[in-house]
Amino acid sequence: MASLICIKSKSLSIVASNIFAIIASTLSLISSVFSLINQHSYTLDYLVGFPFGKLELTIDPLSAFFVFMISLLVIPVSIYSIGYLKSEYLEKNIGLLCTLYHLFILSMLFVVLSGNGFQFLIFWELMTLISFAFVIFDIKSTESKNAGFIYLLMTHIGSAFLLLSFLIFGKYTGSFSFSSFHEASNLMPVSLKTVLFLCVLFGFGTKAGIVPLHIWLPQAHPAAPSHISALMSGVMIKTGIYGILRFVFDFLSPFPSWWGVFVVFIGITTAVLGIIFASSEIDIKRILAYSSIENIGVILLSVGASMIFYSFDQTVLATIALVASLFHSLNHSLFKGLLFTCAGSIVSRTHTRNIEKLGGLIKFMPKTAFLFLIGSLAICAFPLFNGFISEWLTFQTLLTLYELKPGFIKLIAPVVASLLGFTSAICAAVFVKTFSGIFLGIPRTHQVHHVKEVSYSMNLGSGILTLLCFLIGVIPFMLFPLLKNAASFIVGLDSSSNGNLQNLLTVNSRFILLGNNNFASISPLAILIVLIAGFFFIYSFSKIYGSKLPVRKEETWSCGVTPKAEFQHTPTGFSQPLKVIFSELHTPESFYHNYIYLPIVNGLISFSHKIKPLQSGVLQIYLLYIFLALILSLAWIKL
Amino acid sequence: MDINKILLLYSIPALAGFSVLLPKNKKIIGLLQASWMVFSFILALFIVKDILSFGFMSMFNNSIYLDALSGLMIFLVTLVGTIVSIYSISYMTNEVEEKIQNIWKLKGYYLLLNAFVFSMLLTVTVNSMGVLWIAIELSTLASAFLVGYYNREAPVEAAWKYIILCTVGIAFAMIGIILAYYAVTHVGGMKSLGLNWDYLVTIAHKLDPDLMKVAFVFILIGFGTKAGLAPMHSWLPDAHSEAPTPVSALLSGVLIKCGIYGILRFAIITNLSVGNDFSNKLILFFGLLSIGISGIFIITQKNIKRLLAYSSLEHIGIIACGIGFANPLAIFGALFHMVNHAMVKSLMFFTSGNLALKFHTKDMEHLKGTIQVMPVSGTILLIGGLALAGSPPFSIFISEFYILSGGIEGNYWVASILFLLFLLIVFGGLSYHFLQMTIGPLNNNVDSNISSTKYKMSKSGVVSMLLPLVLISILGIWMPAPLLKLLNEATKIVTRGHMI
Amino acid sequence: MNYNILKHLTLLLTHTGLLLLFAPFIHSYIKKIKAMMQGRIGPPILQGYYDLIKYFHKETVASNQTSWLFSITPFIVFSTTLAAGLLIPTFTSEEFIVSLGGIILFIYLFGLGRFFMTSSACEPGSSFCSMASSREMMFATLIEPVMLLPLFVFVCMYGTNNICETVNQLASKGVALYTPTYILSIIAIFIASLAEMCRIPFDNQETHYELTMVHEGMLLEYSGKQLGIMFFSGWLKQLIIISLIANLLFPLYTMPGFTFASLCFAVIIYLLKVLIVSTFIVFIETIVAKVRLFRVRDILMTSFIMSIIALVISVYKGKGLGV
Amino acid sequence: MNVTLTQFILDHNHESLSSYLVGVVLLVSILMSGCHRIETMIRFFAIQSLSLILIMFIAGVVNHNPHILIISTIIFVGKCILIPTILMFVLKQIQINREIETYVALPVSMLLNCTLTALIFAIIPNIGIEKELHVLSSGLLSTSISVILIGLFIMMTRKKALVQIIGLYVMENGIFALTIDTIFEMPNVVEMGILLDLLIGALVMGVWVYRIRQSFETINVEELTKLRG
Repeated sequence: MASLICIKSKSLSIVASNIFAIIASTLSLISSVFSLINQHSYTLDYLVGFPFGKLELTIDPLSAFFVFMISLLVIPVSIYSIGYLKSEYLEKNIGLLCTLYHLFILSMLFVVLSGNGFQFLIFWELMTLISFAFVIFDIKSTESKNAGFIYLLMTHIGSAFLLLSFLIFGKYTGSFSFSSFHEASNLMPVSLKTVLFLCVLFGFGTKAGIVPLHIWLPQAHPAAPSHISALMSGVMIKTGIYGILRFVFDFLSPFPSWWGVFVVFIGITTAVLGIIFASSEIDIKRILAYSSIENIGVILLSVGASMIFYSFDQTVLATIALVASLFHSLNHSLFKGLLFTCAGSIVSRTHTRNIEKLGGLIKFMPKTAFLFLIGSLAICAFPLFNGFISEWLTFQTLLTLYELKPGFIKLIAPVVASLLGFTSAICAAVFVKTFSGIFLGIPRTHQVHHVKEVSYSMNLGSGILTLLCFLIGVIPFMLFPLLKNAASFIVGLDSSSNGNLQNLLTVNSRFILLGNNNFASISPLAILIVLIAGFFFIYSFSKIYGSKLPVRKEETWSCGVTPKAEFQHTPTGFSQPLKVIFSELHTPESFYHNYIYLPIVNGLISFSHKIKPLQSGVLQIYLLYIFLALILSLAWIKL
Repeated sequence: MDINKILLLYSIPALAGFSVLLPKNKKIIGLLQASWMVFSFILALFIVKDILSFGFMSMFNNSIYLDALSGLMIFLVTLVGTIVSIYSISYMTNEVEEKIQNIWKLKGYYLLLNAFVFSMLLTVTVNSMGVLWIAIELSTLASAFLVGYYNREAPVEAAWKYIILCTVGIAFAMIGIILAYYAVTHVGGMKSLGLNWDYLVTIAHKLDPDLMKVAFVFILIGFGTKAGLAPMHSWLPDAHSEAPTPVSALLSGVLIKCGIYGILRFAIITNLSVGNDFSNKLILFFGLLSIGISGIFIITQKNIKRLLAYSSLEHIGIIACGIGFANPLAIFGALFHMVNHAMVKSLMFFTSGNLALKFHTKDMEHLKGTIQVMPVSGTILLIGGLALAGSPPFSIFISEFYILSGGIEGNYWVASILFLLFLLIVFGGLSYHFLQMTIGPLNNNVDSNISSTKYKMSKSGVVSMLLPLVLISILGIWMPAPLLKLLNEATKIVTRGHMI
Repeated sequence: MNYNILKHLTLLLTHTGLLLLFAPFIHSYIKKIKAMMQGRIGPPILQGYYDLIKYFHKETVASNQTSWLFSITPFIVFSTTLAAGLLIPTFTSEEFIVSLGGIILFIYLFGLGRFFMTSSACEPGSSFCSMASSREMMFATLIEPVMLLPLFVFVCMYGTNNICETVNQLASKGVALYTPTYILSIIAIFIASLAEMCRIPFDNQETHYELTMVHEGMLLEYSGKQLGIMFFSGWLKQLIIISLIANLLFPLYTMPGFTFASLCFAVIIYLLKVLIVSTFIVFIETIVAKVRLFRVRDILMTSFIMSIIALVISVYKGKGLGV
Repeated sequence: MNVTLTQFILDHNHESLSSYLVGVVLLVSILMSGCHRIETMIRFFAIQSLSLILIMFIAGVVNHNPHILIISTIIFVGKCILIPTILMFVLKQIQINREIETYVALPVSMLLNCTLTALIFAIIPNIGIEKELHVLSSGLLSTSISVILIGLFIMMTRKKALVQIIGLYVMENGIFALTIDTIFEMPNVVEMGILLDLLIGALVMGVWVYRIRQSFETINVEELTKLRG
């Protein structure tokens, strides 16, 4: 699907390879849209010389949706990277970077298209390895080394879980084909399914970055080049979501309702903790990485809600919840792509990721500032932008959980929903901090004074994403057929209840309506009109009735002293109150290192040191080992 | 015609051994050796082809017996031999240039190398278990000189331990063989054929199970010492780390697999005699122990070659687990793993050898950020390290996958999960060390060392490193039909011992 | 159809007009009552209007560090507040624009305005402004869940997301609506609203000491028209929240017939409700002191817990746990 | 000659003759474990081998095995002449003849080995292996196991590299005894191969002892503990 050609000549190769990427992803975009609309599933087989090694590519609405998502992000990111690579990596190994870039996209596409567990695993690991290569691309820095190691190890642990679950599936079905996995669920006892579910959840959750398996994410994303971070954060971690959806709904159904509750619980934990971690960060890319963790939590919330509905046979509601999660995945990929590309622009101009060293960039990079502002608004889920629509849907699905019978679910539904509100409030705080730290105020260091706006293609790439964020926020109905097809496919909604779905979820150009009893409704276009009307009303009012004098520019008042950059609140200071009030929740990242991972690692190391004397170097003792092994084995016979 | 081929195969090491004595130029010696080995490899391919078309062949009054299993091993021995010979050209030339050794020592090296290869070829082709024993012992004696090649303190120590431990181990194996032979004579088997593998297989069901159990334990411990299964592995890190790099590759790549081969041959007979469970569980236990111990030792390892040696221990453990899981899938995986491990481990030893030549140290504390100094070797070290640790898309992952799936298929839940856990630990350790070595800032202390060395990798060095790399990458995604057939046939031979 | 549009348009215009007209009034009213309770005379009852006129005629001075963002912020804050105002019932609980959105949109519109306000406050590079905006964001993170949960309890209980619809359902219940759940939720909403309106005990709008100012602190660098709009938006927000509480608390006569008399009557009822709630707010302001900044969390947490209790009661109603 | 010899053996109660020889083997091994002169150990080794070969020879004669003369002659040349010669040569080269320090004091080790042997002699007939194994003589079986263990014991308690080799060969002799006892003889090729291996082994190990002496200036394996971990 994506062509892989890299030309050796540097700047030409950037343009050429990215144009290839654009063309290829446009093609895959179109094909995925077609397959989503037609709801076709078809499989392509290629025989390879292994017993399980049939190359099966299956495209069904779910994978088509993810292909759609990947391609949609790849196009602007490729445009962006034309300029980005030229400005940043010209003296480095461009050819390698471009090849890896293509391979990365290809592996992501193949992951979601795989119709075979074995092959899925291979591409899954390939995707990890290639992104790992990006993480360590800056081979001289210690930071990227550590990030790379943690990334590699964590994802490998995740893959081990996956491997185990695939093998258990393989045992029950006698094949690694997904189509046979699909039929396996009836054969398995519930307890085994639960084990599988947990394996899958932890396996994919590591990739998706659920707390506490997220530790690789805030390290790996900053270390990679920015256009790659955009892809990693935007779509790569979503393949984890894809895996969870694919397994839970396709292979493990039916399942008990507590699975869903568990996922909701994990989702809200991830969302809250992820964003609280972000609040104290001052590295722009780490902030974005943590915010990705939060958004994964939000996505998992509606996935969990959908699972709960599904286990109560509320297929229609399950579909709606899934629509919410898929929609939020898509939206997150767009605005996170936007934010990462903007961050890349900033870093490429100022050569620092520390927002405490920036400030006042809005005067030097107005376009980037505008794009970043829109991205921030979208990620905080403010109305008019895409994040709002999907988060709104997530809210609604959580609230509809109240319709179910068990009191426990009734109880958690509003609480979880309000906690979701809490995360988005903190998110707003975080992005106010980030945006104002980078772009507003007086420049904090000299390096900011001479920066210039980034190249045209970089802004074009981010601009497309901005436009998409806005358009989806205002006219989301365009996307709903795609979302609905993908979601209803995976939930197994038959066409007879499709009408039911229409009743429950009405989406048209004017509004989105949920529930038959006017449960909730929203009208993005109307909001836009109202806001514009309000804006112009007050604007014209102040123009007509207000003073006609021009705005006078004076120095900022600072008790009579010339204002200096040091007078301002630093981003750290900005988030200090948050840090104080959430000091209980604010388990810093090191908490996981100190209490979960380090004990294991240190235990292993100290065990290793303790066991070292066994290899004492004394020949006689070695002979004793052999002898003991012999005696014990002989004793084994008698057992 | 077959006889000619196998005779030729035997005689190549001999011929090579003599021919390397003649020339004076060190390069020509190396090239000569390499071309002989390439020739033997081609010959081995023909032999394998014959084996595949005939099923099995026995000749010389039944003293040589070739089936798919031995075909696989011949393939492996000659392949690794070839790669090692190619690598030796650049490595040894460099050593001579750095006055670490002289031309006569070089000739001695090649002579011993050939003796070593010969003994291994003998090991995998003979029919009689007794001769197999002799051949394995011969390989110990031949390789001991190679291990202690540098004649300094550490290599001598390593060689001494190697020779003593392996000989003691092998002595135990002798007891096992005696017991087996006794079992044969006891049931009135033909004395002259009593140790022939093909004969043993036919009468295995008649043999006294208790006796065979005892015999198998002795064989397992004996050949297990040679194979380097924990806790009999103690010689392995010493020998691997002190031997010249090409020899380490040969030791790790094929020698320890010859031990496994011995165990495997005997396990087939034992299984036919006493049933499936006994031998497999024992092998599985030792396999898991090996992986676990290697993981623990890898974590805090400081010497790169010892690290690789422990990784060999791990892989031997993996192979043993594959055999122990006793499932066609797992055994296929184990046999495939032999090939993969031989490739990757040679690759890794070569790379580490290059680093050692450049940095004059094997201490990983000083080997940091090597990718900046040696881009090719560093990159290969990283990729190879990942492959070694079992990352897809390299073939090691595939074989481990097969082994694990075999384990799960056979309901070895605890063992499979332990297997996975240990592999994770090993993965963590290996990836940590390899990342430390390749990525990141350079260690300041070594700067002066680097500038003083004029080591530059020659073409043959690159070829010898690229060859295994390409092979494992290709095998990771596509397996050629003959190899598949060979592995399948070999699997059938091994599973023949599994009771129905 | 035409009639319907006409009716809605009328209602909409009345509604908007009421909000815009009465916002300064309520502000001055609260000030006046408060002064009276403290034994002062206080400013005139129309002081809000005078202030607005004054600001609009003053020259605008802006910091030289500011950019376009600073100047458009007042307009955006105003328009988001106004849009939020369209979501709540005032004298009528009929929906003005069909399905504009529910409580989530309501809260998020405030959030949007707040985002711009806090960002712009950071723009001039003044330490007071940015400190205020940092504190404002801290409040916001606490207010949002605390505000949302009781509202969600209503959503769950009455099966609708729309505030007007909720009020209608409340109205249909009569006196029976004052259940423990309801009361607890209303209290929770009230506490959160105090914070949202920047009132004591959370924030003191009348303070003149920069270090303690939160909402006012963000406006330090604004002047002239811009300051006027900002103040106006703040008062508007205050009125909107008071209206919300008033209508939730007394869902009386919220569906007037479409005649002039009944509309007038409804407006008067509405004003009464608003005045009662404002007086009550003044009362609270007078008797409690402003709390320390970091104690805010505890008060709001209490409110959150209260709504959780409300929820538990409503969920386990039939199981012997309350009414 | 063959006939007369056979007659002689048959006349003189071959079983008791073998028993004497078995006793010699055992005694020699125990003595070896308590011996501190390396030269003496080598001689003892030769005597032990000779006794074993004699046992084999007698058994062969009794069972009318025609090959036995040739085989035992070859083994005799190998084990009683060549291997001791090689070891003696090495000994002369390294010029170290005594072993003073051991991990276990020599008299104690003799005592221990006596106990060990006694234990094995007590256990082996009782666990019923004899009944199943049709061995030449039960004493020889116990002896062989004892000798193997004593060999291992020597290897584990001594510090001199050369003594370890001797220990190894004692073990080898134990295995040889086991062979005689159970299967009597291996196929010829194997038998010769093993002997060849032993010879080469003696040579190779001799070379290594010499090299250890060169590199470390001692043949104490205590020094050889640098490689660890």
